[in-house]
Amino acid sequence: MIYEGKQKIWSDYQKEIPDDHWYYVRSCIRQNFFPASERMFTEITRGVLGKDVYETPYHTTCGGIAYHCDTIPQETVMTIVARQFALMTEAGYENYVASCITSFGNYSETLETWREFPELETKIRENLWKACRREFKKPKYLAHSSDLIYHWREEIAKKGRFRLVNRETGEPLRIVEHIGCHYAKMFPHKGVGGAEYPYVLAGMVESWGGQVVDYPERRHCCGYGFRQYHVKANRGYSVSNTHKKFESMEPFHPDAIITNCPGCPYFLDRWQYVIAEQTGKTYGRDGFGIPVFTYEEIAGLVLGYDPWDLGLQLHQVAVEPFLDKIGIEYDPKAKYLGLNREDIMRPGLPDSIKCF
Amino acid sequence: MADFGFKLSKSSTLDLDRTDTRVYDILCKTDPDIRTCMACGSCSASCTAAPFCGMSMRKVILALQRGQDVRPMLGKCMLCGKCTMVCPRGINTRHLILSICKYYD
Amino acid sequence: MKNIVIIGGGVAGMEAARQLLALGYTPIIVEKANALGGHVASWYRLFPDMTPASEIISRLKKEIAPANVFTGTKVISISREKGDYSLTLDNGVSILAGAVLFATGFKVFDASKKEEYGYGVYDRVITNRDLEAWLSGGEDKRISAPKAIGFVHCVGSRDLKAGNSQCSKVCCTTAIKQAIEMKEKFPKAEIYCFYMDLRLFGKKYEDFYINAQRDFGVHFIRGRVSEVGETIDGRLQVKAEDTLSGKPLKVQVDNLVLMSGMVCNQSVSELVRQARLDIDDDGFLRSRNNIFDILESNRPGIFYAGACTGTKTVPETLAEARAAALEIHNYLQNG
Amino acid sequence: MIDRIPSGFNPFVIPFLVGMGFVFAYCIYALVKILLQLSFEDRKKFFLSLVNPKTAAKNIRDMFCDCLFHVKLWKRNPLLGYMHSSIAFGWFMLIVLGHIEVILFVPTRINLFYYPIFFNFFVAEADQTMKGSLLFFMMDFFLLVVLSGIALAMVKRVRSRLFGMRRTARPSLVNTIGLYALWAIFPLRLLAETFTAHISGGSFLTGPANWIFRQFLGNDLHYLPTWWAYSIVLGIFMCVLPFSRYMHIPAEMLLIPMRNAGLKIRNARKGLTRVQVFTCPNCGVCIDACPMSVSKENIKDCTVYLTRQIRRGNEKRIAEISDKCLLCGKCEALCQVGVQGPEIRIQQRAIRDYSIRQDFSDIAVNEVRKSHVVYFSGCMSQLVPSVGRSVESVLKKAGVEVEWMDRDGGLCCGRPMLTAGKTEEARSLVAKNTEMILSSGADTLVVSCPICYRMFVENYALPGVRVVHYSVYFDELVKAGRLHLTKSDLCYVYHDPCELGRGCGIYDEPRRLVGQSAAIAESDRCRKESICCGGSLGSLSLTFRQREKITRAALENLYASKADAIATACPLCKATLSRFSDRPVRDIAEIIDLQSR
Repeated sequence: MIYEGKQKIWSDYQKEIPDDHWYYVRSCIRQNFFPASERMFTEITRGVLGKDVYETPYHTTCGGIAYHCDTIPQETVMTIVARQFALMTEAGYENYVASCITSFGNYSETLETWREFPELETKIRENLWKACRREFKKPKYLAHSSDLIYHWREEIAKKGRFRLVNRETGEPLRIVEHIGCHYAKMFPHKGVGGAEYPYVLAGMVESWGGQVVDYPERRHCCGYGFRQYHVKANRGYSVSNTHKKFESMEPFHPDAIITNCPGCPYFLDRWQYVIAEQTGKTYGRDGFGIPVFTYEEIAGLVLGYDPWDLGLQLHQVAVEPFLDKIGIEYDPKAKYLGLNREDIMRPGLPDSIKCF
Repeated sequence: MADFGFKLSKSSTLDLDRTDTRVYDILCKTDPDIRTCMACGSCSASCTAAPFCGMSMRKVILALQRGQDVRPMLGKCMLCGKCTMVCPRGINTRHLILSICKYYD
Repeated sequence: MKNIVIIGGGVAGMEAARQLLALGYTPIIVEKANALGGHVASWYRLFPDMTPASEIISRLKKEIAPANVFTGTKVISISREKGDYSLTLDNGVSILAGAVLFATGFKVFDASKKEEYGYGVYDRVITNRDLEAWLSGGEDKRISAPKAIGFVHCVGSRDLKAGNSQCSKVCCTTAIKQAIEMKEKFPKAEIYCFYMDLRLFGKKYEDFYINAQRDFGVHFIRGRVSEVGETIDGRLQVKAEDTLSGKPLKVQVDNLVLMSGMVCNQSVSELVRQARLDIDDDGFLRSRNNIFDILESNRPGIFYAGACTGTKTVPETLAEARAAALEIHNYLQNG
Repeated sequence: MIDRIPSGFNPFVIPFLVGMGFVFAYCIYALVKILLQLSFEDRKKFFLSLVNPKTAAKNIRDMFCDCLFHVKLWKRNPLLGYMHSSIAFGWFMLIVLGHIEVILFVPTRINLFYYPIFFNFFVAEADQTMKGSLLFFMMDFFLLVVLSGIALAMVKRVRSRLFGMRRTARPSLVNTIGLYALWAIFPLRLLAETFTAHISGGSFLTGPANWIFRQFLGNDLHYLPTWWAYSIVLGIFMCVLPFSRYMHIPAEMLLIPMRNAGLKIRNARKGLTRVQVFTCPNCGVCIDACPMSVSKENIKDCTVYLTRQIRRGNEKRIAEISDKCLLCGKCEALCQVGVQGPEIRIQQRAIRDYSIRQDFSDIAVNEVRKSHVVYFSGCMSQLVPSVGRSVESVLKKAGVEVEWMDRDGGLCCGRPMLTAGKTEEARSLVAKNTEMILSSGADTLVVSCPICYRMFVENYALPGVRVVHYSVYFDELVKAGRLHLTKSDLCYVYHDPCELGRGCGIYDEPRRLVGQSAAIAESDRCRKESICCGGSLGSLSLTFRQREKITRAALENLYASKADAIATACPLCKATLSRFSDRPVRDIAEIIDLQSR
């Protein structure tokens, strides 16, 4: 690997990210999968970094899942997107940040489509007006929330209590970065670092002391693929793709995986259990899996938040070995206590993969 | 094992590092012209047995290079020799078929 | 006698100079590099007879000794002055020329633009040009006893996304040549050529191909490489579709050679603008007619030879250079 | 005549006796073994044929004509014929005359079977009689005949072309020993009989020679060593005989009745195959006959080397030789003793083990429309579509209603399978085609491809269906006045397809058809001796380049006729010849179609 070669490519794919005043839209599914992540985003940006990040309860889905499942046409999606933009315009913001990669891709696709076909934009404006009497301005800057964390990564590192370093050996932890497909594969110049060697998560890992693992199947989809998962008959295909990634990263012995997409961490995490059940194989050391985190969770850990407050008890793959490596203190007994310190019940533990 | 109602499917990717090419390697020695196949498909197009079993000498050669099963295709070959007649590279495909039938296991 | 300026001291420029000398002119060659020879000088051997490139270059150099040669020199301006052209060189010399020959050649496609192939990112991804340098006896730490080598045809050629839709003509045969050369050096190595079409149009090229297949056992896989990844031991995992079996395919190689194509030489675009020459859709200089007046530009007195008008093989370039010399001669005679 | 040695014995006969005993023992053993190897039916057939007066008479005639007089060789080249028959018949007569001498002069010694051989040693001439002189004259005469044959054989070793042979087989070590022993027998016999001529009597050869020798060596000739030498070379010859090509002498005597009994080759190594292997005299006629011998590299793949390698048990070479052969049948057609090279090779191919086998039993067959006449064009015709179209057109002109059963492709006839040694698979195809043909209710099956035609004739049982090659059928149509031919200005030379000519004996009808529609010329080697086009499916392993040389040789032979165009009656021949031909190659069907109304 020639690091300078990558740096050269990264320098070609930079995007402008304003430092403040963002209109934030959430993901449909992240709050169910890893509920603390979006909470951490607002916590870090507003609380820790003191930024103006605005959100409104009136925003809806961007329509991306339905769009990628072929259940609604693009025109409908674009009208939904137009409404989101109208909410931003009404709130007086110009910088739009989405929590979801598919939403980010969806917004990018919509804006690019309008750029290529202005008559479509006119039509969508009409649609929106007819549907809900709203008008919008296109966002001046469009970002994914990981772009913002990337943008403030050094500040987070400065304020952080921990680094992604093995406490015992002092060696940087080996982190696989997994980028959601819709982040930059469609429009490489919309993502930090481009599509081939994205830098958005790699930059975070590097700033926080870890080492990025580059393995042959790094570009491959996590396996979610919308239709592939949503239709039960296709789930074998979904898990097979995930399996392919793990087989490819296995020789590198990564300590963790960091992701920036709603679906990826979920499937990379949960499918490890399914793969263990079906093949008897686990990819971490001593029968554990490889823990999978969202970038907000990693940022939270670096900043010293309590793992259970970050919602890490909702992970299938045990996160404790990773916490131990860094030296993050946690109370094992508190893992399944709610915010009110009451027991939230314990999941059944599988035999195929080691969990706590 | 838990039943999820779906299973890991076998990868359809041809992994050339894990391909069993033993038969092909033998053929490269017994019928070295096999290497000169350029996959033009004349053999398949003229094949008398093709309508009965999907026989295609082009596919057979490729399948041997990729370590895939060739048995079903060869099961209806009539050795009529038309493939050899038409091969632009002069490969003795008929002998090749007999060699494959001999060395395949 | 009027001056003739040849811009470019590659094989086209040199061969044209040789012919002009034979016709009784003393042409002036302006070459921006410090030595004559152009791209061919950096090549080891030429297909299909494995002729050493150095033989061609040294022979041409010897025979054009009487010509005026400026190396390490660029033409910085060109303008029409009555029937002639006034050229200024960056060393301060200015020349009034009766005829100007553009033998400005091509540029090798920058393989790092195909990010997915990882040139400049993965240690052992090299280009055809790197391999020629190594074959010529150069050092290259990236090549050491490879067990498997991949060749990717059409890198930056026939690729709209790379901005070049033209075929570079020479890469297929070059890949076969280099595959044979590597097989000669490493007989046990498996060699995979990934191609879209094999374009072996020239005399003996097809024999060359059969030779590579039968005698050297080079594997030809019809499918364009989609992506390359680096394995933990620094080898390269290459993915492509095996289009003949309709299945995805992967293989690990120790070296991946990218057959970088020929693209137009944009470093002369300023000169082209000043001379008001037409540019073709592919960025190469536009001939007045692609069949009959291939060596003539849209401006009187300005002629073309070699790869400045499109991708060409060495013998094609030499033939054009000879013809261009004659065209210039006729032009000046009838002038 | 008096018995010179009272005991009737001298130790010098021992080498001869040993050799003789060995040969007899070996032949008896081999005979019993071979007879046991035959199937019960074949054995029964063989023994019955021996007592059938007609075959018995044929056996005797063949033995005289083939073994002693070498009639076929005489036809091929008189010098070669004389050489072989002089040795064989001369030697035979020496033995017969020797026995007559013993019966006439010393009848009590007839039980000592070395007496006729060494008669002149054991018997002294008491008085001269007319009868004795005549016998002595005949003995010397036949000795001279044999010696002349031996002399020719020696010349042939260095100048085989004088005998019409371009190439001969390279002798193996044991053959060389046998050869030199054979060459030595008769000069030594002459010497021995010369040395005893003043005692035992002699004639025009031995008498004067005896006189000359005595001028040098005096009266007391030390004749015993010459008789020892004579006996020893006889002994050596007979001891090496079972292991050398000279085994053909006894083996041919078994092969002739077996052939006349109608036995077929059924095993790769045993029974009739073994007899034929023993019968091969290594004469090498098959080398010149073989179309492959245009390339030096293929010479060692001719039948003579196949029999040799089978005797040696060299499996690798047996396989190579068997696979290369085009099965054109020319070696068999020209073989002096009737070794069936192609059949033996097919049997070698049939003993291979294949891990993938073909089975056609589950193929759904096409319905063939009911018709009196059904036409089968064969696979190859798909690559040479003009043949099928012309056949159909000619039949239409003659008013024959025909159903073309494989117009849109059909099954292979099975012959390529059969000749590749895959007998079972071939049978499976035969069954399918039989089903289709019989379902049509046809009474005539017209076939245009000679390969298919031979298969239908030899391997199909189609009750009530006449299988006919289109050339024969067209010839009949012309004769019946249903087809009218006009002559073109072209001159054709007809190339005999192997399978049609040598394979099925059809030589005249195609020529008649061509002759009626154009001028016809003959090539040097035609009919039985025609050269394979090189495209034959018989060969499994010949490469395209090797085949090209054969095709070019076949074309050269045809060009020599100076004809404008080449006619043939096989789609494969047409495709193969036209690949390299400098003049048009047409199938007879095309010619007839052009020249008929």
